[in-house]
Amino acid sequence: PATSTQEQPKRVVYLINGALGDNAFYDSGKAGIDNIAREYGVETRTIECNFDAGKYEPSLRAAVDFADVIFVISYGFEDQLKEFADQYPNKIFVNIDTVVENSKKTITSVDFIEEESAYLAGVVAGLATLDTTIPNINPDKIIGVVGGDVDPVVSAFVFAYENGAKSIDPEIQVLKKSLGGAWDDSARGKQAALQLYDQKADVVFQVAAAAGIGVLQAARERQLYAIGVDTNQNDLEPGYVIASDIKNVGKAIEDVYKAINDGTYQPGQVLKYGIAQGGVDIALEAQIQVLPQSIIDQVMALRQQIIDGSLKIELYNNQNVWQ
Amino acid sequence: MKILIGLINGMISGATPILLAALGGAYTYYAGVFNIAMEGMLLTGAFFAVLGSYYTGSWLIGVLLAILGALFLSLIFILFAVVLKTDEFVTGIALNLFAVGATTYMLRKIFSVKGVFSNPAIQPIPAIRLPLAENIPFVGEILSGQILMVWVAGLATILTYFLIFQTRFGLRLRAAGYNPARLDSSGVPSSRMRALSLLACGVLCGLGGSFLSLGYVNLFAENMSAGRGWISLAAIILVNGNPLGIALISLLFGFSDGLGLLLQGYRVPSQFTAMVPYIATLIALYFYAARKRRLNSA
Amino acid sequence: MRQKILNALIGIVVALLLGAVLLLLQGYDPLATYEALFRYSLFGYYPFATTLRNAVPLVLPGLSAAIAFASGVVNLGQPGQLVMGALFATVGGLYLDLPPALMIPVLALLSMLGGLLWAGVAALLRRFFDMSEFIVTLMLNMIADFFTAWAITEPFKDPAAFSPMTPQINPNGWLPKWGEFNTMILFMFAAVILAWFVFNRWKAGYEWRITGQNALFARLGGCNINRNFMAVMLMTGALAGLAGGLVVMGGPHRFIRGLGANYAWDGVMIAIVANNGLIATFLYGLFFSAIQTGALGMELITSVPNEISQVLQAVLVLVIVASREYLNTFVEQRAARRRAREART
Amino acid sequence: MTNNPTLIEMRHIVKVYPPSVLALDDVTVDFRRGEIHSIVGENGAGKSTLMKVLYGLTQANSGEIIYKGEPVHFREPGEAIAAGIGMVHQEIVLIPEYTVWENIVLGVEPVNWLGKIDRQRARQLVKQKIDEFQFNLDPDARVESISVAARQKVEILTLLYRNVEVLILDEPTAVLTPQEIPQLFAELNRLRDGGHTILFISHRLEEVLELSDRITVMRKGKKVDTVPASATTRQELARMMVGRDVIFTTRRKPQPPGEAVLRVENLSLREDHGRVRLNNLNFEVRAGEIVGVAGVEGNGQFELVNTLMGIQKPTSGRIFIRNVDITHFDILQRRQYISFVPQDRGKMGASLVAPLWEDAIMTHHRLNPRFSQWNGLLLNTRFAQQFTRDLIENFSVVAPSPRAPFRTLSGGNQQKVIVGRELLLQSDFVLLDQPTRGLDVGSMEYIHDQILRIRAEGRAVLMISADLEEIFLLSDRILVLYRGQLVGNLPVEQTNPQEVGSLMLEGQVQSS
Ligand SMILES: Nc1ncnc2c1ncn2[C@@H]1O[C@H](COP(=O)(O)OP(=O)(O)OP(=O)(O)O)[C@@H](O)[C@H]1O
Ligand SMILES: Nc1ncnc2c1ncn2[C@@H]1O[C@H](COP(=O)(O)OP(=O)(O)OP(=O)(O)O)[C@@H](O)[C@H]1O
Ligand SMILES: [Mg+2]
Ligand SMILES: [Mg+2]
Repeated sequence: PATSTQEQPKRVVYLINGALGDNAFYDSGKAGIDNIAREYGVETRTIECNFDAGKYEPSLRAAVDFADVIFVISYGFEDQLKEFADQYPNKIFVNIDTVVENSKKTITSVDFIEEESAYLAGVVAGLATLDTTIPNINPDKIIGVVGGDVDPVVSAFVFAYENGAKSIDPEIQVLKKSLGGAWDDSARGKQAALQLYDQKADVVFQVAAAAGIGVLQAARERQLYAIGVDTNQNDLEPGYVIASDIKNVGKAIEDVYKAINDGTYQPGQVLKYGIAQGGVDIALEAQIQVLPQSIIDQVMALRQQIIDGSLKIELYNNQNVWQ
Repeated sequence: MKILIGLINGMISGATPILLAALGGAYTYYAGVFNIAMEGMLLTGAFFAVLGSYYTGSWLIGVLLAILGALFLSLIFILFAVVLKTDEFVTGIALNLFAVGATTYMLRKIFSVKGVFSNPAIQPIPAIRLPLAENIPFVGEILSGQILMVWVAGLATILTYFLIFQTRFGLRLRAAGYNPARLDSSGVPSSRMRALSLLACGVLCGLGGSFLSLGYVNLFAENMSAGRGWISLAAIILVNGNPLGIALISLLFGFSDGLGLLLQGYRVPSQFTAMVPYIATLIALYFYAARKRRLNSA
Repeated sequence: MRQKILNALIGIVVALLLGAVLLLLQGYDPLATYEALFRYSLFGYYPFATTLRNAVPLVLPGLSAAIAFASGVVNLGQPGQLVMGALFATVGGLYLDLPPALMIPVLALLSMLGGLLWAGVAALLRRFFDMSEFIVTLMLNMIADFFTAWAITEPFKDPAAFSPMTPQINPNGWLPKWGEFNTMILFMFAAVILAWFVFNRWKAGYEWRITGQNALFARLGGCNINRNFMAVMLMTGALAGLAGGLVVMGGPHRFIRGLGANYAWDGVMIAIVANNGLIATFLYGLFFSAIQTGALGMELITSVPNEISQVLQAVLVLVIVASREYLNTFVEQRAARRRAREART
Repeated sequence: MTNNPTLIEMRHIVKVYPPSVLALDDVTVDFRRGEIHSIVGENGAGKSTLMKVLYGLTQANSGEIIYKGEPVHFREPGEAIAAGIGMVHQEIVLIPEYTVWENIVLGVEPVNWLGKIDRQRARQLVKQKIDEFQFNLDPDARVESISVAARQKVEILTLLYRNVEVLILDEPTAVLTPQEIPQLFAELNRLRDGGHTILFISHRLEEVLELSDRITVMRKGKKVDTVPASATTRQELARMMVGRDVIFTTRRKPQPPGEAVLRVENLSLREDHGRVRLNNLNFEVRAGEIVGVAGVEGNGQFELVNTLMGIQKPTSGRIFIRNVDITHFDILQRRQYISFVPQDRGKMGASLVAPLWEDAIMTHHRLNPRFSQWNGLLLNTRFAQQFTRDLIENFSVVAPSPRAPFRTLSGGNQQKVIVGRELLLQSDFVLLDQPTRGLDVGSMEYIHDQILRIRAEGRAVLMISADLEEIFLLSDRILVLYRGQLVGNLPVEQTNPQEVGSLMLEGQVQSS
């Protein structure tokens, strides 16, 4: 079923399992959708399911009724998505961040290689904790990470982060805290980070959405360092956020939509978005630059190696990274 | 050492919002109002604190606005539960629901964001440094550098104790809970005391909310009260409203919360460590019930 | 009786009017909003079927709360009981393999067992240690939440999934659909009828009601208070647990994060709005399900954000209950004034 | 005194309780300065309502009140108190957790500039009032620990502390012992002589005649008449109250008692910290015999009932009914042998919000198989309704239908339902705890007849009553409880109220 010969789509739905406002993943996707609306003049809607499983099916149904192109972040309703995609082969389903394959193979999946950027985040943290010339960095080779939950996506971040740090010095110890699903409790995020700093970590990577803002604030309070996630958070606490691991969902959405618009879209693909494709990245520039140029150069060199393929990053494969 | 100090400081900051909300609930508890709206009041307070602080650049105005915001919920509570005599439980549930919806809506409407609003222009409540105490090892590190609102909470505990047990206001307040008919026939309308208790609860929850969003962290997040209002309710019921007991339970809760996080480093799955505060509450309840049984049989 | 229905209707209308004012103030068109709300919840085959289906996890915990409260048992543990029921049904569905005619009832029973056991914990703590079931059930809700979260991330996780969830249960345990109607609504109807029957016709139900109204009287009258407390606790736990099982068997067929959402707690609220009446709980459950289901359409068509529907629900709850009580006194006072006038002449 | 100037006039007062109870039907009455004015009437006659209207606790639908020559309208008790009118309620409303002085000063507390209560001064002020009126009260005692009579005094003091001129007392004697009543009356007389006006509500006609200057009689919401106490008699008052003649003498016919039905052996109840509530009780109640239990409240009656009913476990001793040892039976098992009329209708005897039939079938639903269907799983509602209709008819209950909510019945009718329910249980032993407390003459008479009827049927009756007159009217034998001990077991023919009164108060007969 070739959709490329069809007329131009008029309506687009962005369907997410959670809710906007994470300052990160979902919001980045929303920005892409807004850009599509502006650039191509299509009508767009966002449907939020607020993690309520009962809403998944009706939302999907409403989206199919309403739109020609549906971008979904499908954690939790992969099964229904397959069903609907089979039922409506003329609609375009683009699934973001996971890989879903229906029997008619019409769903396009966008898969982010978050290991690449998280690896670099680990490199940044590893280099920083060894560099005692940076203010307040202690000689202990300890860094930390705070995750919102212990799900596979967070685990993938943690996995690559640890690999990145250990690639600098295998003696570096990575302390981990998970908030047990309290993604919105920034006070808890802060407390977890404070504990890590008290345990002598000097850099903490947050993978915890709204709760993670608390991690950044903990860094300021202890005059130590944090790494942001998903969007560029370096200037949220200037001088204390030394890097951000960026996931550019919006870019992926815009790319796919552009292909649809140009008629080059192929259904049923799995599009890999690593650093080379502009899907994920590490951001180091900041108002107040803490990292010495040497570290920045070193990270940028590794980044280039990943882009040109000379450095392969190990992908997460369901290992238990939480000890 | 550092970990221990961190744990104690974590305990104090974890306890503060719960303590403030629970003290507020203590007033309504003694006045015989079944008030479960602390959760909503905390959340509303947290929102308005950020609103005020962000626009005026003054944390004080933020705190005042937080109190006004929480008081607004108190007024609705009074209108329905005291004036119109609507079931108090229903009123509380509806207000909690209302608070979540309304703050989320205003967040989007006023700050054009969803989820979290965090901005350097939000002025935090200052921390109080005690130059003298600072030099004492260990104790100094705990005493000095606490956020102002922590001291306010401590003060509020003592003040609440004094108000409830020593003053005319307290005598009447407790009378409203023990036997409203008596209070009515002695010429003081018990409904007035119930309304006053709700106002007191609004003020304290406003303070607690401002600690959440301007104290411990410096941002507003949807639903950032995260169940603390419910915990405060449990604290109140556990100690029959006694302000000192409430302080103790709040600290216990703050401690076990931090302990739960700490335990993660020791191979316990995070979901189980997250249960620690709730299990601690159950254990506290066990001892409380056992003591009550002993007292009853004695 | 007619008065009761009238009061409920007046309350709903007043609340909707108030909601309309709120919408107007925020610059939305109330008519279009309500139109969208009800078009996406009631008027149409699929919307109506969805409203019915979404009512299941509201009505069952609602019944549970209504029966408990009316019996003087403060079981607020429906959220925890619901997810434990869901977990039991899921685990059963993962490991059992029976023909559908057996599998479905077995899973339903398992889910009831899950809720029953979780409520049983609270009941035992109350019975033997005198720990108030009010706090215990609230705490057990939190604990159940974390426990099920652990269960779906560790022992029962689907290794192929990207977020914490179990694999799908055996298809023999899937609730069949009739067109758009999910057969889980049959379980709901049956539960309403059965619960009503037990509560209003059984001897035990009679004792529960009287105990809820005056426990000392019931005790002196020879009712076994402790046994009744246990029975109510277990039965209401089973009802809430069943809701969880049905959600799994009729919905995603697996336990995924966010499965319980806020349903059970909303159910408790509905029971109180319904003044613990069983039939009223059922009707209000449908009503609130319609509001929640329709909110989606509201968002899609008029782009009124869904937090407005939360505010609207809060207004509905408050106004329905307040106006019910206000109208009752109003009607009585009017009758009293009429009587007084007669007496004077 | 009967010629004093008018202080209060209530004119054409109409009060309807929603939806349709016509509690006051065009009542006009006047009260004079410095008199003791009693108001008598059957239950539900509207006495309390009339006083509540005056006191501002409830609002009349029409009519006016003239106080000291001015029309007044009190919207709440505070206003009435400010104007000098105070009321002690029928149900004592004190705060048991508070001390005597805290209860008294509540609402007018002396405070310092911080709002802190000035305990010293408050206690002293209360002490002064206590001494001034010679009340003999400890201001620091907690109310939950003092006797009923003392609580009554606290109520009165509360009003005196506020310097009221008019004292309204709603049935203050209902809970007092014979010895306490004269003391109260002396206090009231002293107050009257000091210039206070006292409005006094009671059912007990001889008291009223003794105490009052004038008496107003009410019936069914209407005022019948106001008469000077000196110009009327008990018989006449009773006739005005119920609208017919009432007989005050016993109709108990002599009847030889049968074999023992209830046997209590060495029954003791000791609390954990050693306080003895019941001390080695031994007695029996025989078939066809009414045994009255006299005693000042709080001397073990409550615990006796609790141990007989199985609410509390005795520390030692045994209880037999017809030689069956029921000491370790649970409540339901005991209910096969015991009919029980509790003292507090609303708390122990019925559910007020339930429909009448649900209250009427309690206990029967477990004991009588005809209430069961489906192997005892289902309640046979049709039979339950029939049963209730029969009960309504046989016990002259006035009720609109078996489905009417119990609370809509008047107090007397509620009590008839409970008595009827219990007597229909057909058990050999009947335990009555204050069976006519707070009932009017008519209902009391009816219930007394029922009690005598079951005696005639040969059932054994144990009756606890705070009303000595009732005990002497009905009992064959009188037990006196004093500090948990049985200090008297006297055939009624061989004793008199004075002797029983001394036993109640002192535990022994005064030698003087
Ligand atoms: N949301 C609603 N919409 C319309 N009518 C309602 C609604 N809720 C309640 N009612 C009406 O109120 C009536 C009273 O409900 P209730 O549950 O108290 O009756 P019931 O179930 O017969 O009583 P019981 O459960 O005590 O036997 C219902 O029968 C119904 O007609
Ligand atoms: N709050 C109330 N609501 C409804 N009806 C009431 C209320 N209080 C009293 N009544 C009714 O009003 C009538 C008069 O009651 P009232 O209490 O004045 O009688 P009373 O003469 O004081 O009787 P008693 O001797 O039992 O105290 C009774 O029928 C009673 O049932
Ligand atoms: Mg009902
Ligand atoms: Mg009266």
